Amino acid sequence: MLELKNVNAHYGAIQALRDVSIRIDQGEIITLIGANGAGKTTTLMAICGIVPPSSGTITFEGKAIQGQPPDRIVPLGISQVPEGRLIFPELTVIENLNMGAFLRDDKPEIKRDMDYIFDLFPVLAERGTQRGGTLSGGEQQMLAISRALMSRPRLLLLDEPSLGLAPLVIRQIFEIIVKINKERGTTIFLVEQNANLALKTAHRGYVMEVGRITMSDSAQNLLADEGVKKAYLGLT
Amino acid sequence: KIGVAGAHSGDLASYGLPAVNAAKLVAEKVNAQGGVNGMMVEVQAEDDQCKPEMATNAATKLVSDKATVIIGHICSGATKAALPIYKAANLVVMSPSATNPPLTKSGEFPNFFRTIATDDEQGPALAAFAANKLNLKKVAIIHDKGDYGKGVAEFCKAAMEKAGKVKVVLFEGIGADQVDYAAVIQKIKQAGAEGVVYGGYHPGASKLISQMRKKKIAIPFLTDEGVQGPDFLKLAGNDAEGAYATGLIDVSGNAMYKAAAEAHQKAFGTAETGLFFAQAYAATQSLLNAIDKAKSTKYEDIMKALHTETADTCLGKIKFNAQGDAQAEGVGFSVYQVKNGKWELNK
Amino acid sequence: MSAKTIVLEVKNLSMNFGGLRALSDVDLDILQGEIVALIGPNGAGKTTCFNCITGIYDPTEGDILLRSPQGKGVRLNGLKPNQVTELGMARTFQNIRLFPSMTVLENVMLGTHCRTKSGILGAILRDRKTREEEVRVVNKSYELLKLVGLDHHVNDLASNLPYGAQRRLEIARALATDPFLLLLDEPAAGMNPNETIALEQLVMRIRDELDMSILLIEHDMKMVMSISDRVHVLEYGQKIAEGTPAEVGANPQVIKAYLGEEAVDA
Amino acid sequence: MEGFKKSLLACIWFMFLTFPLVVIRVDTAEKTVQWRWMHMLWVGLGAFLLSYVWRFMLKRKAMGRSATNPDGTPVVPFLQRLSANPPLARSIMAVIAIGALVFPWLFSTYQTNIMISAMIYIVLGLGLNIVVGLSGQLVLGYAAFYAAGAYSYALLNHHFGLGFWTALPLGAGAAALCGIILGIPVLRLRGDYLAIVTLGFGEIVRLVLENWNEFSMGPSGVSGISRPGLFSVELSVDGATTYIYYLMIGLVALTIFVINRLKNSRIGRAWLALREDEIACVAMGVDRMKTKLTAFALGATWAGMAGVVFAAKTTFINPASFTFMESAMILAIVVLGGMGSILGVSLAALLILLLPEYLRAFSEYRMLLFGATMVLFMVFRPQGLVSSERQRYEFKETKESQG
Amino acid sequence: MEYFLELFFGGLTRGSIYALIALGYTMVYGIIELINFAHGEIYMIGAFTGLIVAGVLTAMGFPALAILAVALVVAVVYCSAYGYTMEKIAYKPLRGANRLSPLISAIGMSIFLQNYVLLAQTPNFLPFPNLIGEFEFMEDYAHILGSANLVIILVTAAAMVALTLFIKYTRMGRAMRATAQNRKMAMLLGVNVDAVISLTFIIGSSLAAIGGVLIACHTGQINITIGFIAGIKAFTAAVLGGVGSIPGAMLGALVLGFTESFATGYISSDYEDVFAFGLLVLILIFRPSGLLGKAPTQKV
Ligand SMILES: Nc1ncnc2c1ncn2[C@@H]1O[C@H](COP(=O)(O)OP(=O)(O)OP(=O)(O)O)[C@@H](O)[C@H]1O
Ligand SMILES: Nc1ncnc2c1ncn2[C@@H]1O[C@H](COP(=O)(O)OP(=O)(O)OP(=O)(O)O)[C@@H](O)[C@H]1O
Ligand SMILES: [Mg+2]
Ligand SMILES: [Mg+2]
Repeated sequence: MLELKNVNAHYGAIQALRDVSIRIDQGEIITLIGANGAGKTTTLMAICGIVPPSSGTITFEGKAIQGQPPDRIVPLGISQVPEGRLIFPELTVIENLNMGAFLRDDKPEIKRDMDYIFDLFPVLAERGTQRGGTLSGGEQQMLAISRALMSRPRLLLLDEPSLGLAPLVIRQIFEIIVKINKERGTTIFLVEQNANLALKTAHRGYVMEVGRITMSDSAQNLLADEGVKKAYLGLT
Repeated sequence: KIGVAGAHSGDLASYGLPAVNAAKLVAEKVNAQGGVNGMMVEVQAEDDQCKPEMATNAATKLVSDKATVIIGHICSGATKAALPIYKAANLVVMSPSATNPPLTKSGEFPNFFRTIATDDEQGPALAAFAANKLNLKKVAIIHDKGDYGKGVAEFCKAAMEKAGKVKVVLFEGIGADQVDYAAVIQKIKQAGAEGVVYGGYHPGASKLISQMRKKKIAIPFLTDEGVQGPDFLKLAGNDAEGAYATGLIDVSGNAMYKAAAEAHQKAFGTAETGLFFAQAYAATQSLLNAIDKAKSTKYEDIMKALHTETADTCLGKIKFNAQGDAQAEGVGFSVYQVKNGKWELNK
Repeated sequence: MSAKTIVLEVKNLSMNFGGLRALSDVDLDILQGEIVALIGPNGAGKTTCFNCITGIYDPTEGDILLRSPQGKGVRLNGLKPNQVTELGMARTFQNIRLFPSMTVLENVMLGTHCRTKSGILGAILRDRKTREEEVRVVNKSYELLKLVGLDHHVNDLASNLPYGAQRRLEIARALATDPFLLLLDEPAAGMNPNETIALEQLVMRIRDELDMSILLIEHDMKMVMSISDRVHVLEYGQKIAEGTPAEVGANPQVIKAYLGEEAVDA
Repeated sequence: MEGFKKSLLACIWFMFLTFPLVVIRVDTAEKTVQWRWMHMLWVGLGAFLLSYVWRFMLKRKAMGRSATNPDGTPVVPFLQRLSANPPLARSIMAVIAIGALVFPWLFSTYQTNIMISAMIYIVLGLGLNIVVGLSGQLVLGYAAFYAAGAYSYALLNHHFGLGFWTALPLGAGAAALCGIILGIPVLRLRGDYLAIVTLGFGEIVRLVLENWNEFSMGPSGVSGISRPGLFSVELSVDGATTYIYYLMIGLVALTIFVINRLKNSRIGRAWLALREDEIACVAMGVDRMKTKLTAFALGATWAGMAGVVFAAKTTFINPASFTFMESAMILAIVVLGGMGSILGVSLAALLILLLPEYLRAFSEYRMLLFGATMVLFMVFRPQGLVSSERQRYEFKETKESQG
Repeated sequence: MEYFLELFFGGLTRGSIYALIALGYTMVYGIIELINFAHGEIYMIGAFTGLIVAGVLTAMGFPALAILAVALVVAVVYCSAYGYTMEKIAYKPLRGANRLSPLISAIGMSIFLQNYVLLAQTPNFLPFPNLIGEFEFMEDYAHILGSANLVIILVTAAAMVALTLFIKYTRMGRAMRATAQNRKMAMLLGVNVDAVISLTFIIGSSLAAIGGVLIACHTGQINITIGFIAGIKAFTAAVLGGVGSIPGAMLGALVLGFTESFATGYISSDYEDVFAFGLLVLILIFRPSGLLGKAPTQKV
């Protein structure tokens, strides 16, 4: 479904991605783990066209999308929950959600998705008219995920969704990720620090170090891998 | 070598450029006749945009470049800033347009001369006209808050108060760049003024008179020489009809002026000579005349010649009084009125 | 460290935002040398509680009392954040707030601002007192950077640090204000389990070596359970439990509201 | 080929864009219309060629970001390298200093005069740099402080015959007072709200000076201000100019010295931190009010001193010298120079002041070129001439080896 | 009472004039946080374009109303084009740069445009024909309110309502608000941010064009410097009302207009601008985000 081949990306003089190749198949949950500053966020931004790759190809459903502006890529069915949530602070929760459905026209369906989301995250229904900027950290993360779901993506990119969330909510969110994947068949690309949980949820995983993919395997194998254990799982 | 300083760029360029043209024309003419005392006349123009700090730069530049005499500056403020530099360098300066009275009257700058009448003659002229010709009892005096306009307005007010025939019921400044004068016009009406005296330049004057006429206020409108010109007629259109203004004495009948205008037509393709052209022309003529008579380019000699000799210029025969103000039939003010879209001398 | 004094005492703290009651009647106390954790679901009011204590928000009701180990007590209500800091309390932020285009060392040096005095004249003349003070500040800052393990980055811009390092820099900056009470808002967020363990050790060292009391907001239960002496639990702005980590972890209300059923092993 | 198409497009677009203004000229009173088709041709040609240059420059800018030397290290711009290389910098500085000292003897009074103006702008730029560049408060009414200084001297001199040297500290003080008066109420404001309030303040000061005749002599200004005397010796214009020139060199040196020291001091760090993140800064124990006010007062002080010198130099001042455009130009100096960088601001002041002066050759086109230069400069070098560098703590290395 | 009414309508006219320009200011500010100092220049170009159209059509003998219509359309087209081009040249390359860089670029652009018109046309004041004839039903009230004023007031009100509706209820309007708050996220949601910003400049410039033509009809003269002072006043109005807020710009402009009018009427016009700016300072001290501006929500 999505394939990155030898992608390189730069921030000015800094090279953030080096020959990154990743393949994601329809219906999979793929996770990308790696230390701080490894280039995970950059990978997601390169897919969405915010940080255009300096070389390499990215294909989505057989179409080359590298070098295209985000407003061409996103409508293909890609949606991202960005790092730092990027809630619209002055818009209310409902308006934020509506922005998620920016590219859609089907009012009744949007309404249904909205209800679906309020079902998933009842807090958001409660805070419907509160301005996004005043939500607590966890509430904002839920809003960000919900906003991404509002566009009914076929590929959902999640950048550290567990960041700053209560344990209960983290589990909820991972349950929801699996649920969306199962119920809607949404393909999911998950970037996480919480490698343990991520690998338990995902089908396959990639490990990234300083801009390079250093490992790729099934999630179980990675979980069992000594190197991974030592570097990312904190088990000694 | 003649230095010509004034506003040659920016929004006031139309005041300064005619002086450059005038100086060039005179120079050409004189050079064609063999120059002054055998020397060819050269014109060097320096821009000051009417800004004091630019004026000092222009002045030091002219001094450094060894100009013999200076025509300029155009604006009074710029002139004030530049004069000390010329004085220190012993240069004779003659302005065709700086009308601020203290420039000559303070006696501070013996090296300064001008071929134009001063503001303090204009205000009283307006006051007298309002009292004696128009028989107004109450007037509103409005000015544009500028150096020139406010000066005229204040002299007019002083003259009215001194004569006691006219009461000044309103004395206010309005921004010339303001979009709308409704409030001040209501105030004029409220004050019961029978006439309005405006001190300032043509853009403000035309806006004010147009908006007054639109509000159906038909009282007489008197204004100054900064307004009296074709631009006011253009800008105010029909609303200008009937407005009075003091203006420089008309010299278009003067033979020398006619010749100058012809030369202008030849050189620049239009007979519209522009503001202060005649004054600048005459200034150049009198300076060259003085040099010619003094047979020297030394400061003291030129000074002496200016004070003693009489020059024949396009403003008539010019002599300078002790303060440096020109005395000539063509220097002074008369009152004009707009009739059928033209300024006509009001006799 | 016997006969522990209470360094911070919060009584009946309430905070309203318009109609929203983010905190209601919260009581909180910290003893000298303790690590106390403040946990609770998202939006429970933990950060708001920090903001009230540190003077960024002015609480609607309640009293906040700060008592230095020397025993001087001050009521904090209505004080400005810089005054609170001067009294000996420092904090970090949930969303990292460094001075991005200043260097790492300068970030820490800024922390010493309220403990130094040199003024404009001193800065211009650079008299001996100013110079000595400057050297002291630089040395102290460097020591703190060594403590948090950033001594190789002194001249880097703060914005160029990796995320985890930025969090540690925030801690160093807070320490530079010479506090006796340190408030940490989710210091482990965005860190992987390995880094979190290192952070736990750092916090313990700070407590032990610098003789400090610490109030900690954290969602990483492993960390909370392993380092805190006591835990307070907030939900919907109200305190629902308080006790040792073990007690709180077993409290059914806390499990329901916050931890979830299989919490402890996660 | 691609480039050609783009340029052609640009050419057509600009011909369309400029069509009414450049081609047609009307006279509504005379009801005449004048068509100037030739102009269109020139515009088209110009746009065609310039669009090549434009794209080339943009490409260079994009390349410049990732420019690396063959050995992989990033290319360091010359000016930055200069500041990283003290011996070289010192020798260049020495050359500049000597050049500056002998300048009045080599060039005419006119040139010296211009250099004085340029140096006044250096001082103004550096002063505003304290407020804008270091403490991050956008001030658009800086000319008001400048005016405060200039008028202090002018009026004190006019009414009480006070001399230059007495007036210098008084003018600086008056300006600083203005800074504090403005500073107190606007402390609560941030960013652009602050900018507009300071703009308003600047206009108020100018308008009051313009209208309050009894106090400031209104629009006609104050004339006959004495030049500074040297030990009560009356100097000729040339002499006074040279004297003021050296005085300005001293003032510039003082300014640079002081700001350099402040920049890396406790106060300077507090300013920077305040600029970066106010909340964090306050939470770290910095008193916002005091810190901001010192920045305002200090910035204003320098404007005041520059104002006094300005009044002494021109011997005539009127409110027209202190308009918003003046404030905008000083701000432009700060930004063009690279905020916070002393070297950059000084260079930019020279550029802004000397450019129009030496563009005189282009007469009527010079302000057009000046505006265009400002835009292009920002587009291709948004960080300014010299991007400000942070102090590196060199003695760290020795510490590390010790410990 | 009559005097009060007269001053009131004077203030209303002035306020509407400021509002028409302030709307464009506030929109651009709202979206890219740029004080677009060149906005006043666009307004000036609008007036000049209007004058040129009027000149050409008058020479061809068209009736006034037709001329006004054509002049408005052409001015809108050209000002939009200028606004669009200006953004592409002077601001777009600066996205992501220091916030002050575009500000300086804007000041440069303002100087450039002013001198461009000076060279292409003239530095002199030019008369602007009054294209809005006197309405007959207004005849009796002409001393209070001219028909040009009435048109300006109505157009301004209409523009404000239309803009508010546009921003609130259309997709493009939502995209604008989103872009204003977080450009990156807007991109991630599929908003074509470049197009949104261009559109903002186009709308703002169109309003300035309309303002330029209508206000020139009222004042009867134009010159290259009219943009500058109008721009400063309009920006003051926008900030007074809360920059970025559309009703705020309108309210701020009216407050400013009334202040100036009443200050002139009851005190003195010598200090009218001092009153205007003084009011600005006062209001901002007590309401730091302007009359209708929202305090930025800052969660720590
Ligand atoms: N806007 C930027 N400008 C310059 N460098 C950047 C920028 N954003 C990221 N980088 C650098 O690119 C590298 C990769 O960063 P990235 O954010 O992709 O890492 P990450 O894996 O997502 O880390 P984290 O776990 O902290 O989110 C880092 O070295 C970072 O410093
Ligand atoms: N400035 C504010 N204005 C309005 N509401 C606010 C403000 N700050 C916080 N709130 C509200 O107060 C409640 C508590 O927020 P707070 O940030 O304290 O939660 P928290 O416990 O820190 O959550 P998290 O763990 O997710 O960070 C939330 O519902 C939030 O929406
Ligand atoms: Mg990341
Ligand atoms: Mg929180």
